[in-house]
Amino acid sequence: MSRIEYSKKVMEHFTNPRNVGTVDDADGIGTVGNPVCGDMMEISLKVEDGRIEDIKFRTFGCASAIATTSMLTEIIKGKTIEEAENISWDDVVKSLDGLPPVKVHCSHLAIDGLRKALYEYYRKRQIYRPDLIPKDEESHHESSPECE
Amino acid sequence: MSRIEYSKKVMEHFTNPRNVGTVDDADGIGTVGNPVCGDMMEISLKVEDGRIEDIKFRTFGCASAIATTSMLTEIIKGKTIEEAENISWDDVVKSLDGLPPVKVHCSHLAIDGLRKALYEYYRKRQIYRPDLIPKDEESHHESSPECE
Amino acid sequence: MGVLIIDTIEKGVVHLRSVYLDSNSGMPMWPEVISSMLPYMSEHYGNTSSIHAMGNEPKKAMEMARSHVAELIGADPTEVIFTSGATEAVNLALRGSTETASEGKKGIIYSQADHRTVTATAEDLSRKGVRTAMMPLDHLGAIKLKEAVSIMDQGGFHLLSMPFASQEVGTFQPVEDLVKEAAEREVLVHLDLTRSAFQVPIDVKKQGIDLATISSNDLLGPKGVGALYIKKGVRLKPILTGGGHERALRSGSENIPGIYGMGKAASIVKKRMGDYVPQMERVRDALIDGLLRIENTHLNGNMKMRLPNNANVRFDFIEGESILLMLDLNGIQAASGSACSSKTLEPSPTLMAMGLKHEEAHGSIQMTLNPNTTIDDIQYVLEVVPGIVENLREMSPLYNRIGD
Amino acid sequence: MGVLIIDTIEKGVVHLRSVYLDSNSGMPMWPEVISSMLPYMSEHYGNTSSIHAMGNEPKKAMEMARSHVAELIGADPTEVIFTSGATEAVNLALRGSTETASEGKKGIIYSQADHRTVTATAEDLSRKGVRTAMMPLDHLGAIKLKEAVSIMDQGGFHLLSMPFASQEVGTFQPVEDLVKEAAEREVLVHLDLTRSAFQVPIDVKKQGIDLATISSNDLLGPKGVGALYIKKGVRLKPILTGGGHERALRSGSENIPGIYGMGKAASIVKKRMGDYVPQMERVRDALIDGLLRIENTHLNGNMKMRLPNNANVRFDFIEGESILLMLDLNGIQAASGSACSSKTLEPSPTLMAMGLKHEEAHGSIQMTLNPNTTIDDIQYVLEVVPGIVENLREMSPLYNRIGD
Ligand SMILES: Cc1ncc(COP(=O)(O)O)c(C=O)c1O
Ligand SMILES: Cc1ncc(COP(=O)(O)O)c(C=O)c1O
Repeated sequence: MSRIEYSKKVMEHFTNPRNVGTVDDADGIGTVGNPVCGDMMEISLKVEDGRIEDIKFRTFGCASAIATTSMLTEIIKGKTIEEAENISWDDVVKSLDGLPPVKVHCSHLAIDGLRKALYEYYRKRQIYRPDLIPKDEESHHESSPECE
Repeated sequence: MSRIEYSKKVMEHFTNPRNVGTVDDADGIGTVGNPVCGDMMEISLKVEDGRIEDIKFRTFGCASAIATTSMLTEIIKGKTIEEAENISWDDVVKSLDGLPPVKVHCSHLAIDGLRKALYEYYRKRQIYRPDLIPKDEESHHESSPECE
Repeated sequence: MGVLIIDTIEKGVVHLRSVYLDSNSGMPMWPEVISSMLPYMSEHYGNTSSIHAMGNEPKKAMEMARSHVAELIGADPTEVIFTSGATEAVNLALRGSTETASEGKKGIIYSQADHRTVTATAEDLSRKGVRTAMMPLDHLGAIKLKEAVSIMDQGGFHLLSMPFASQEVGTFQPVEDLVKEAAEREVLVHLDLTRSAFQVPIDVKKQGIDLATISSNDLLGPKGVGALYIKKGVRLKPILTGGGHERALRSGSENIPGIYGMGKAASIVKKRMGDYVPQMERVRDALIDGLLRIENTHLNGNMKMRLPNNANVRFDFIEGESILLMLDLNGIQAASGSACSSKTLEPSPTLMAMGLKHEEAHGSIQMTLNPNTTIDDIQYVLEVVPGIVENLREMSPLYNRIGD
Repeated sequence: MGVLIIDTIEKGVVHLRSVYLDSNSGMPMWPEVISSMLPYMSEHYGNTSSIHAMGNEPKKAMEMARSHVAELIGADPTEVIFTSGATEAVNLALRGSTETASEGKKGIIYSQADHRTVTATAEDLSRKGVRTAMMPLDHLGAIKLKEAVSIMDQGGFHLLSMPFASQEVGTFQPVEDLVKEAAEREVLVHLDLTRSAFQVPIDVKKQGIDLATISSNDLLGPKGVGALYIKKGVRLKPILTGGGHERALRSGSENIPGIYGMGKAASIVKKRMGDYVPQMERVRDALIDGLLRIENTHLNGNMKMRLPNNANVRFDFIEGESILLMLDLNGIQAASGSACSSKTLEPSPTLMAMGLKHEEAHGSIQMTLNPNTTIDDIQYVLEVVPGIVENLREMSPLYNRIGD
């Protein structure tokens, strides 16, 4: 694949990822995926006045997993929580100028990570938002060839 | 096959065959093989004082069929009838410095032709020599893939 | 002639002239094809499956080759897979389609116009219980349409295999009619384009072909490569399993230099066919005309409807191998029957199926040209052949008998 | 490193340096081999079956190649037949022997040390009702002898297939012991010499091997060619039928340039192996030593009993594809798992069979050398890798968690 199958954008984010790390005193941290499946992502964020003031990621995975989370943090940073909730995997893929079909699952995973972080943010505020929990959450933890 | 598989002797007799034709007033003519099988030989000879004074051949067939009959006539010419009767296919093959295995049947056929010619020579003299008739005579005339 | 032969024997392979008329058993390569392959033999030795930089050039080369081959035959690139040659393509078509055919419909229809690759594979499948049937040939070497249809009407066959033209006698087959009849009966058609692809344009899509075999060497490309056209929707099981190359239809690390060379050859053929074929046909016609001027000489196959590079003649009263050898001693390379059968003593199955007598088949010579064959070559052949025929006839007991 | 990568992206494939460490998926050819093939691509385009002069050179070339390949592995030339590559040879060995095995004894024993070619073919045969069984591997990648023997003792198997060494982790297999046990139980042994033939001497006769696969490209010869050693007396059915080439075991006009090139490569390997292997091994040892100096890095496979060109290491906390891509951006070509599995997201079956955890398998990198790899190449790699690993680890949620 390399240069042929990944867009320039993906390569750029892979080689110069933005917002690497974990936000100090995070308001929410979402961890999804599993090293067993070859992909694991952690999204941490800090909210101020209903806006995502800071967001960082850590990813174990392939180039597109890294690029997707990097791009996601860039998109989300500064957005309101409502806006963030409405970002879809498709938005991320488009911002990256596309992903190879076998890698599209990375964008699903990244969105799941974001939503889990938001879920936790709400939970800390005693708001229960089960709709933010990924439906196929469990499957990410299976050590099976069905790792999505 | 060509130059690699045929000996120089075979090639020499093929390109410069000796004793081509039919002896005039032949004392015996033997015809064996069949165009159906891809090999047909005619040996004609003239006997004087118990010696084969003249012998000629005509052959329809591959290079080794032609070379074998040519070599046979050279071997036989001047021999006594008894000597001629004792010449075997092996003698002819040896004189040719060998034949490829798939072509050895040509030497059998040539000997058969000689013996049929001798048979006719004897028959004309009222001597019945069934032992000179090739055992598998009939098979040469089958239009079958078993053409020896 | 005598002097020439003695010369040849004494000096070895020194000929006054060398004329190659056995293109059916091996083609010279386009020089540009050889040079185009070299980078893939030296720098670009990577594997198309690799995800790193060394995989890029091979991958591009392979897809370019696939486009060229597809374009030559009017296919979509996704419908072309590469094999190690025509034999493997034929085996994949016949065996692979048999495996996917439903029970009760596993059966192959073929003919003696087919190359040994097809007939031997059909025979092998027959031994394994697959139904097979042979379509008869007419005396010019074409499949008899009516008889072919009535075989199809018996039912129980999934595939009909035929060459575009008999490689041996050159006769074109009634492809259009047979494809139509087969399609109506839901019988797949495998078309063997070996020996025709470099000299007769084809459009597999328009013609409704399901499977087609192409040989690289036949396009004046490298040996050891071929391709199978598989119409979208036609399902095959692979015969070579492993790493899952070629959409799992043909595993094995790809022969990139060979494949690239085949693609390059296909593009050259496509571009130049219009020039060299009429030229080659004129040269071939001169050959046939000249040979038929020798008495008791006949053309095998159809005078008009034949491959432009093919001449197959028979000389009464004399035998093929000795003619071939005499030709060879004079620097002319030809063939008797198919290249493979020249090792055996059997008469050619194609000629026999056309109704020739054994001795007629035994006296037949196949001369096949290529774009490099010149009219000078043919003039030399026509100088040499009459003497050879005469000499051999003088030796032949059949000739004299007739002559008497 | 950052600067270097930006450079690479902007300028395309321009690297400060290029180091090829993926010899398992494609070998550079010996330059002499390329030039030796050219006459068979230009002048000598004849067919070995032809009875005329143009058949002579190809015939000689082919038999010379056969002798060279035979000599390399200690076989008799009559025991070697040429194929289109290792995949075809493996398929012929497995499928061809299954067909001739007596009913009730059609069964194949293999392992995850085998290449996908073997495992996929065994799986395909299994779907067709042939008995199959897998021998387990120990944690270093070697077949477990006792378990293998008890599988054989169940009976009903005609063939045991194993690589001389795992191509992926390089671990030598207990060939001698397994051959002895198999022979006692009348089980044939197929040895896959792909990836070992150019670097480890073998004598198939002395070792009592029944069938052995050799790849031409693996000998630094041309792609698209391979060979199968078939011990005298071992009977196989062909998978490619047709003109009856290679004693009817492998039909198809022979790829003479390729075959000649393979022979030439075999003769070069035979002659020079003693020189380049110790050298290659020293370079490889420097690579392993250097990489293991990075913390939380481990060698997969056996430290001593491994192919001289193989280094397979795993870096905790990070994932293979991103390592490969970073290496590639720095001009270093390596592989994760086998070449074929780099297209999928599955962890390597060999590593899993050795008992590695998924995440360990995902973080493993295979680096395979060839005789051209220099110590300078390795020094460059060792300059680059620590930075890549560190960067990726900094991004990894696993690393931090452990580091905390
Ligand atoms: C051990 C082994 N056997 C067989 C093969 C198949 O070889 P090829 O793809 O060249 O046919 C490979 C390929 O990598 C291999 O490593
Ligand atoms: C019509 C036809 N099909 C198939 C083949 C087999 O081709 P190959 O031997 O190159 O595999 C030949 C070979 O002469 C042929 O003439």
